[in-house]
Amino acid sequence: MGVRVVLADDEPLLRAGLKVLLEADDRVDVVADVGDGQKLLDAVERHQPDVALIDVQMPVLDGLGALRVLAQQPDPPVAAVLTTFDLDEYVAQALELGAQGFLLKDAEPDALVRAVLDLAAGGAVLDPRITARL
Amino acid sequence: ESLTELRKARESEMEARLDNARAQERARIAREIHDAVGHHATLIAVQSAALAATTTDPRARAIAKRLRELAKESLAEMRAALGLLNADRTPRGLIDLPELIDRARDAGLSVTLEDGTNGEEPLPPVARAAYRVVQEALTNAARHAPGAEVSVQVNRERAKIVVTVSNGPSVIPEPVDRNGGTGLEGLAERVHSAGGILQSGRAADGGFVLRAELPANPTKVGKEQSTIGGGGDSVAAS
Amino acid sequence: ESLTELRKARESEMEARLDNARAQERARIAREIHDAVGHHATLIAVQSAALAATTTDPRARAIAKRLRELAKESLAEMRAALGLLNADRTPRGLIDLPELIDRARDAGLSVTLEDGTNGEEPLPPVARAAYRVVQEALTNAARHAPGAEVSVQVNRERAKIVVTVSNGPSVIPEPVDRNGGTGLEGLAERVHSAGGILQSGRAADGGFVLRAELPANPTKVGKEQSTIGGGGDSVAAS
Ligand SMILES: Nc1ncnc2c1ncn2[C@@H]1O[C@H](COP(=O)(O)OP(=O)(O)OP(=O)(O)O)[C@@H](O)[C@H]1O
Ligand SMILES: Nc1ncnc2c1ncn2[C@@H]1O[C@H](COP(=O)(O)OP(=O)(O)OP(=O)(O)O)[C@@H](O)[C@H]1O
Ligand SMILES: [K+]
Ligand SMILES: [Mg+2]
Ligand SMILES: [Mg+2]
Ligand SMILES: [Mg+2]
Repeated sequence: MGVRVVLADDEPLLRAGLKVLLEADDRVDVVADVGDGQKLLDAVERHQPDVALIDVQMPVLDGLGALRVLAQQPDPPVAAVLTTFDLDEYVAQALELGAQGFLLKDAEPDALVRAVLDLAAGGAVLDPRITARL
Repeated sequence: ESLTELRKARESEMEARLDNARAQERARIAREIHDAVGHHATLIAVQSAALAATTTDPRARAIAKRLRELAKESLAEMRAALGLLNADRTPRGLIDLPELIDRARDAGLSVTLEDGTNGEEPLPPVARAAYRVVQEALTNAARHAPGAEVSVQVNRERAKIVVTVSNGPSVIPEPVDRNGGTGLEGLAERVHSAGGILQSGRAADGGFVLRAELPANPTKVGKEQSTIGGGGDSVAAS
Repeated sequence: ESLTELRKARESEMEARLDNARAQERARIAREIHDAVGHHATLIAVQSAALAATTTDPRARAIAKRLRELAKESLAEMRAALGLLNADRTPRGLIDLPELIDRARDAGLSVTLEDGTNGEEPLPPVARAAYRVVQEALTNAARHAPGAEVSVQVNRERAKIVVTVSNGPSVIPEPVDRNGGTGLEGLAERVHSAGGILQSGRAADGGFVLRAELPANPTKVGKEQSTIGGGGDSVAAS
């Protein structure tokens, strides 16, 4: 069994696409994909994933809000934030809230897989296009 | 001397404040349109990657990869415009025309290129303007004259670079005119600020012609321009 | 005196140049986004239509159709975003409060402003909500408490921005209560959706108080971050 991932993004097409890309690799299992932060918290409780990939802008509870809750849990999954644009304030805030990674949604498939594996192994992951600026 | 120095100091402070105002405006817009503008391009990038990874049809896979490249490039350009990432390779010029045209061909356009510039690249603002002229013309041809033959010509005429893109009449009945977007308007501004002029219009045969005359040796014009416009404006003109 | 005037003139010239720099930056971004999205989305639309028409893989066909829809939608989305960018910049945040208050003064209101935020602008939804709070409060004061002194305070309290607008009792007999319009109600919704709360009510002295608590949000974090980042990313620093 591979690294267990929960995926949260309010755009179903995007979730479906990312899921296909991640599942194509044997070392990754997407155990749940959900459309808002509250459902993410539910899915985390139910599935106890290793890694959570979390969109910033979502209804009900947004990504930063979900991170905030996860940070207070005893044994949370390693979390990384997914975005379209790398706005500084989101990167900074997500990292401050305990996110271990920050990924652009158009990252290459192998980079996505590698990011998930690295996160599960305890590493921090920033899209190189973002790291370049920090 | 100290007066001159004072003036210089004041000018450079002014420059700094103008730069800062521009930077703040970029940041504000970036926040404002955050996911909105990149949303569809992101979806296309992810979906086409998924398609490429799963389809059994090798031709579909090849096209899906191209679609992904287009979507990613469009995201990269948006990010660069918003000042968000290292502006990778956004400064574009005549040297990038063959690639631009190849991609249009991949998409099914029928395009020819004649480049009479001997590979001499004008300064960046002019080169970029020339690139954008061809880009918008190809976009317009694909959209407003589907199926038509497109010819791109770049020539040096004394102190000018002349870019002409023409297409014949559409072989497919012209789709309803959505009475004009902003493409040619924005392009005209861009060409002007690079020191050139833009003309466009229907051709006698029912086709369309877009023609830009740009200064081949833009250093002088660029400088004049920026004196008139006030120092910091040369950036905005790029 | 003439020195003061000179300074004033210089300041207003500076303001004008800053405004101009911002406007040019908006226009530049609008053009770049037009070109980036317009061109790529058009090619994607054309190519995915071709793919849908020719592939032997039924799943690929379905996805190709969706990609085409996405590409077309992204053009529409882009137009909407450009409309926003090209529109005259609508008042958006704390930075616009002095102007709003000046206009109220011009209209005869007696208003004071205390701004304790050090010019730190919260994110757009919060900034806009704060602006609207003051705007509605001034309108209400003018309408329901003519002649009263109005005080506007904006303060940062830890993670919150607190906007308080209060007015004393009307010096003119209060006009008949039209038992409530919808201004405060709509405002409360706006404040909620920006993550805050709105309170309003009569003050002990017969005046009126409107108070909004809004999340101060991550701007500050962004600033710290960008100081670390430094480098060429002036945007980050804003
Ligand atoms: N190659 C062409 N063939 C036929 N008509 C054209 C061609 N190029 C432009 N036009 C006409 O000129 C109009 C203005 O073009 P412009 O590029 O400014 O806007 P657009 O392409 O409709 O929208 P936008 O560029 O803002 O996405 C078009 O709407 C179309 O009617
Ligand atoms: N500054 C004020 N001084 C005295 N009364 C006020 C003040 N602000 C609001 N009120 C009272 O609260 C009521 C509700 O205010 P609200 O802004 O919701 O409606 P409105 O101003 O009457 O109409 P509108 O829908 O145009 O805003 C007012 O009708 C008025 O009685
Ligand atoms: K798998
Ligand atoms: Mg989202
Ligand atoms: Mg156009
Ligand atoms: Mg009112």
